[in-house]
Amino acid sequence: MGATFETIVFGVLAMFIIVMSVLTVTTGRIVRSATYLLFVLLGTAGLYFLLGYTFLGSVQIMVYAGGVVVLYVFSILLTSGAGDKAQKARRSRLFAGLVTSVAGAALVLFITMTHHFVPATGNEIPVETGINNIGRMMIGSGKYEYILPFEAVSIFLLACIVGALLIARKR
Amino acid sequence: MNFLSLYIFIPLLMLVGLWLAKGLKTVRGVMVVGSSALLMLSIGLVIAYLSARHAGAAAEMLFRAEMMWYPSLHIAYSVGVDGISVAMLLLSSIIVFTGTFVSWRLKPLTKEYFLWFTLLAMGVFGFFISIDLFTMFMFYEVALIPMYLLIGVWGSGPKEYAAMKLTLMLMGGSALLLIGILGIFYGSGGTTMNILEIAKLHNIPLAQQCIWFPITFLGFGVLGALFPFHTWSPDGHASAPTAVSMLHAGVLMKLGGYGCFRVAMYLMPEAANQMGWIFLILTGISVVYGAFSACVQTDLKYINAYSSVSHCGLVLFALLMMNRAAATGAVLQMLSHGLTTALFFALIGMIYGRTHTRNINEMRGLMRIMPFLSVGFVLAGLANLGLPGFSGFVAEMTIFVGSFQHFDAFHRVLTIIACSSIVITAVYILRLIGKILYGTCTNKAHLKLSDATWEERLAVITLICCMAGLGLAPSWISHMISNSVGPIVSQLIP
Amino acid sequence: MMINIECYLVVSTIMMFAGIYGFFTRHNMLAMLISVELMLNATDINFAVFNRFLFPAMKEGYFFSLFSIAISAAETAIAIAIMINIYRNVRSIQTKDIEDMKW
Amino acid sequence: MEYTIFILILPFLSFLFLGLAGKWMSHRAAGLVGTLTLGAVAAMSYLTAFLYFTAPRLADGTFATLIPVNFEWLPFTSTLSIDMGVLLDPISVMMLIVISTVSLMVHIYSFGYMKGERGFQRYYSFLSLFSMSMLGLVLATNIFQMYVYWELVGVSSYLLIGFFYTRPAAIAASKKAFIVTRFADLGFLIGILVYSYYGGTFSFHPDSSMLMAGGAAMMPLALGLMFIGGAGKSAMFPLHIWLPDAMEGPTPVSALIHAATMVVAGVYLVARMFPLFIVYAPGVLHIVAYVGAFTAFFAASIACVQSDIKRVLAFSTISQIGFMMVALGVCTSLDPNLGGLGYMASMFHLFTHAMFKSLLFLCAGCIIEQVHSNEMSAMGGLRKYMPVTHIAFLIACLAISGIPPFSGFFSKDEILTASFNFSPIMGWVMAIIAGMTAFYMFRIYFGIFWGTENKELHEKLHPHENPLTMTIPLVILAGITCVAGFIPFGQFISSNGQAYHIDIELSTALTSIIIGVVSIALAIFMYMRPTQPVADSLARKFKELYTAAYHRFYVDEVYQFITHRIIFGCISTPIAWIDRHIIDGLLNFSAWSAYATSDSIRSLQSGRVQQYAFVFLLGALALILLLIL
Repeated sequence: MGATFETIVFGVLAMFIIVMSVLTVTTGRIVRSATYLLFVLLGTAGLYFLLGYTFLGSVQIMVYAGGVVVLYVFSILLTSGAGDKAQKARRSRLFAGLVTSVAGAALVLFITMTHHFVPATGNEIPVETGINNIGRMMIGSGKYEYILPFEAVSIFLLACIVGALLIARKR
Repeated sequence: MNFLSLYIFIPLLMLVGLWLAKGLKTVRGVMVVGSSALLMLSIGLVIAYLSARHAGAAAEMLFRAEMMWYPSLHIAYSVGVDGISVAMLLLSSIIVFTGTFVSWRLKPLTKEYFLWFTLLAMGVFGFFISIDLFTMFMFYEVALIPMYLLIGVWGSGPKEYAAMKLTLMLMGGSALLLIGILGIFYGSGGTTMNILEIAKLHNIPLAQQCIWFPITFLGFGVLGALFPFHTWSPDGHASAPTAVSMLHAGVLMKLGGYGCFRVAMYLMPEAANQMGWIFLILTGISVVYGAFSACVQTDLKYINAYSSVSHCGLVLFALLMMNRAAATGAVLQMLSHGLTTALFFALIGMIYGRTHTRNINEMRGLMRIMPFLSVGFVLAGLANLGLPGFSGFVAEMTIFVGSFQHFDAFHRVLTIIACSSIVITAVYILRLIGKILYGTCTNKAHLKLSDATWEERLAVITLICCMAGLGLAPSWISHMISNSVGPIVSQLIP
Repeated sequence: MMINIECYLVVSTIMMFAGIYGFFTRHNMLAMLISVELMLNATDINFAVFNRFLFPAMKEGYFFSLFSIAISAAETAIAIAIMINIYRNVRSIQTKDIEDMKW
Repeated sequence: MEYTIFILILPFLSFLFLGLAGKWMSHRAAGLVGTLTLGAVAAMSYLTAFLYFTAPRLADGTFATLIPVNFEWLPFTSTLSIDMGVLLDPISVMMLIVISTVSLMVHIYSFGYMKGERGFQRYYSFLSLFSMSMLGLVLATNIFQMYVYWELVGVSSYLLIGFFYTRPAAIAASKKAFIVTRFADLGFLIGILVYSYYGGTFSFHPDSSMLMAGGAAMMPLALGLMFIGGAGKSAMFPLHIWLPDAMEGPTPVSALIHAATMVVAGVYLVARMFPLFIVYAPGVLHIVAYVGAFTAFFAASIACVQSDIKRVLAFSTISQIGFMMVALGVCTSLDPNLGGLGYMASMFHLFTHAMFKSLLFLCAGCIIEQVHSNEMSAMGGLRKYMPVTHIAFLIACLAISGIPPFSGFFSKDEILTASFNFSPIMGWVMAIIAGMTAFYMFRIYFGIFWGTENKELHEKLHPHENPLTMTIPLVILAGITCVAGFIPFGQFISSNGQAYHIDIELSTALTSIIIGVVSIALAIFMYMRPTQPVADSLARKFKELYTAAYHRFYVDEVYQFITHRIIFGCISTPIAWIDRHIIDGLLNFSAWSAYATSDSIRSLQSGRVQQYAFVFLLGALALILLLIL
């Protein structure tokens, strides 16, 4: 029963994500594009929940859906003028892009399908990792602990903040 | 360190002096002192060389010194001179000396101009004193690069095009040269870069020689205006400032002949014997072709540039005859052509500086207006067409007699063809003189022009004296060169 | 029926190539950036999925996704800052209008 | 006789001194320096001649060949080198006298003639240069030294013809003279090269072992080529075209260079190489004779119709040099008694011709100085204004016409005798040309001194006798012309060096006198009276011939065609074009193709990130495909 429910949820989520991501890149208006992106991101968060990675899912919602998309919307509002409607791309270019993407997707899908994955045996039910656990791992310095990337990212984020301010400030 | 290194140090000191100099007077002072010192050094070198030879010094090169500076490739700073390089050094210092005076009033950026000019001179001197393949090549490059700026910045007419063309073609030549040098180095076993030692080893396999000889010869030949790689010469010379034309036609083109002889032919004699005839035909074409081309040019500098093609062709032509007299003649011709063409370019520059045109149809009757320059011009012309009493005659006759002594009838026929250039030379020189100097001046603006200034007179007189001195008493220098040519030629004769 | 790993991969692949397609065809820099987000998101999914299905005992993919989200957020911030700056200067963020930088 | 080197050094120093310092000297001082130097040279020459010819003869009856000075000037190989030195033998000593005498006369004469001309100092310095070169040429100890001075002579001739360098005609003439002779000199040079290769030396006596080894077979070629050089300097057909134009130079220069000395250098060259010619190349020698005879006839026929007196004299010179060449060419043996007479005759004629022809030119100079024109139409009836000139000119005319007792008779008679000995046809041809000579000389004589007077011009100009500086040389040369014929020339110079006694062969002498007298009579008949009906009607009758001769048979036009159309038009211009467009074009093309290639590749490097990504993706996909296949 649980499996069936999961399957249905996954099916809905997958369809939703696929449709939304295709819409993201095909829609003519940039605001809509951003909105569809938001839906894609939310759907992705749903996938993470489905996988049992609830923390990752919530981060996805908070940072991506909450932060990044808002940034996008603001910047769209700031930068869109008369030309907010996306320029019609040249037909040949669209076609080339389409063909390449489809071919690439087909190729990758073919590889994915033909490759035989060996799933890990053992517990099939996802084990939720506690947040405190994650926090420890994040600032621990042992094996499989990530203090270094964490600090790197922190500095990186700081640099980004400073950089973004510097770049975007009015002269 | 022996005194030959002064040829590097004096220009270096001059460079420093120029760099520190403030004001036109100081710049000129540095140049005059430096170039006079170089001239004195060269005269001293000639005397020292001759007395050393007289005292019985029998080595091929005298005043040798060596200092390894890149041991893993056996590259050394090794210097030494024989009669050929002594003659070339003398020529170079004369041209540098007179070039200084010719550019006396050059503007703008006088200081920078002289900086590059001195660097160029340093390259030339370094080339002639080196006996290490790589060091030689390095100085060769030092001499080439400033040319680009000197023409591109201080030139006239389509100077950027000319500078680019000249530099690119010569760089192409030097790329070939580098390949050739590496070929020689590894072909001889990769143990030394010293020319004398490679010649002594004499172990480059014939198959390899046949690859490296044409490459090296072409590489140097481009600089020596070998047909069909001579087209940089008319454009380059026409656009270059006067003193640069002088130095370039007078000295730099001689690097080509010198290199062909000292590197390509000396180190790969068998290939030279085997493939010489191809280049002989090319140079034969150069000689006649250059002369014919000069006949119909209307730009003074083009006339002289084509004439240089013809005369420099004669240098390579004589070298390829591979006998002692012809090779002596070739070196004499380098010397003579250097002086003559420098004088010619100097005078052309001076006339151009006054009339602001180099088109011979726009000038007439300059003899009455600027007698000194005109007389100089006539003398230069007569020297160029090989009047006895000037150096050209001595050189050409040595070449013709030497070449005609070749045992092969083909070579003798070519010599006769080359001989015919002296008539064509007469045609264009007399046409030139008749057009611009004689007659009555019809251009009102030209009537007000002035004759030479003191520094121009000094330059012109120096060059004429050198030409006449060489032409009237040639035997000492002919002996000096002939004795040094001997070892190289004996390597060549199978 | 079990949802196996391939199903997730199909989703991420399609998302990835949708992003690629968008990146190729859009002229608006923001739209291109959005497409880049799509691609990044697709890779995040892959990391999480691989971790979950192939090595459930470990957390490498999980953390990679986490950091990747952080970095893509930072990247977005910078990119948007640049774009705003460009917009201020040339009043446009169409790629064809800002070709001067490449010379 | 080491002092003879000063015969060369003195004029050279004078040349340098006048050339460098002349600018700051007065005319008179410059002229004096030049003339005094030449006087010293002349004195030394006479002394040398005296000492040389009074010295005892060698055992075989010849005069010793002396080389008082000789040093190596420019070494080529161990055996070949240019030596500079002084060679004294009968012909060089004879030339020494001719050159120094005429040159001295011209130096004195020029004082008057060139008075007040701009560039007076320059003129004297060039004269010194010429004298030095010409003396060096005749005193040369080897063929290459001769060539060196040969070139210098050519250059000084160039400079002197172009002395009035503002006149277009003078510029063109000087250029033409130099280039034509230079072209001929190329033959000379190649001849020397061939000679040195097969003879192993530059000296006048080739190495006998080289000749044995096959060199003798090439001697005719070498000598023939050398003759081309000689023909150029001596204005033999078809290289004669420069000489008439060379009359653009100052008249004394024409007298010195283009009548007496330089133009006979070719004759001297053949004479100098005579022993080789006669032994190794008798055939070439006969070609010399035929060329000489044709030139003599050709030039004489042109001289009959020219109206410019200097041109007439120029063609007359060409014709007379033809005589000298013929005389050399008809020799068949080294022995003057067995067919070698022509050698002596040629040298004799060279000597006498130098005197009377320079006299003619100097007279012409006197006349031109007074009437300011070369055209005969400006003259006529001048005998009453200029008596000295008139008499001197008459003497010279008689001499050149071969009327005894003037010098020309004796030398020309010897030439005719030699020609008759060679073949009667040659003899008669030469006799007829001698008659033509007499005719055209008296034609201009009457045209100048008798005939119709150009009263209008003469009243304006008042022609009168020239100053003493100009008339004294005339008197001296006229005196020499009167007595030179009685010199026992054969005693000094003959083909084998031994004394040869000249005896006038009565039949030949009578023939030549009769032809001469008849021609003169014809000239009197046609030209002496104020109107000239016969001449005019003849000119009308043979209009085409007359016009052709007047235009010198269009040889100049042919040359013009060759130089302008062929050399410039068909060789130089295309070569220059090819150089600029094809050879340079190839280079520019290679530069352009490098540029075009990079330009087309450049669009790959477009700076568009989308395009990069596209290519990147394609590449990645291709790699993937490659890996899975």
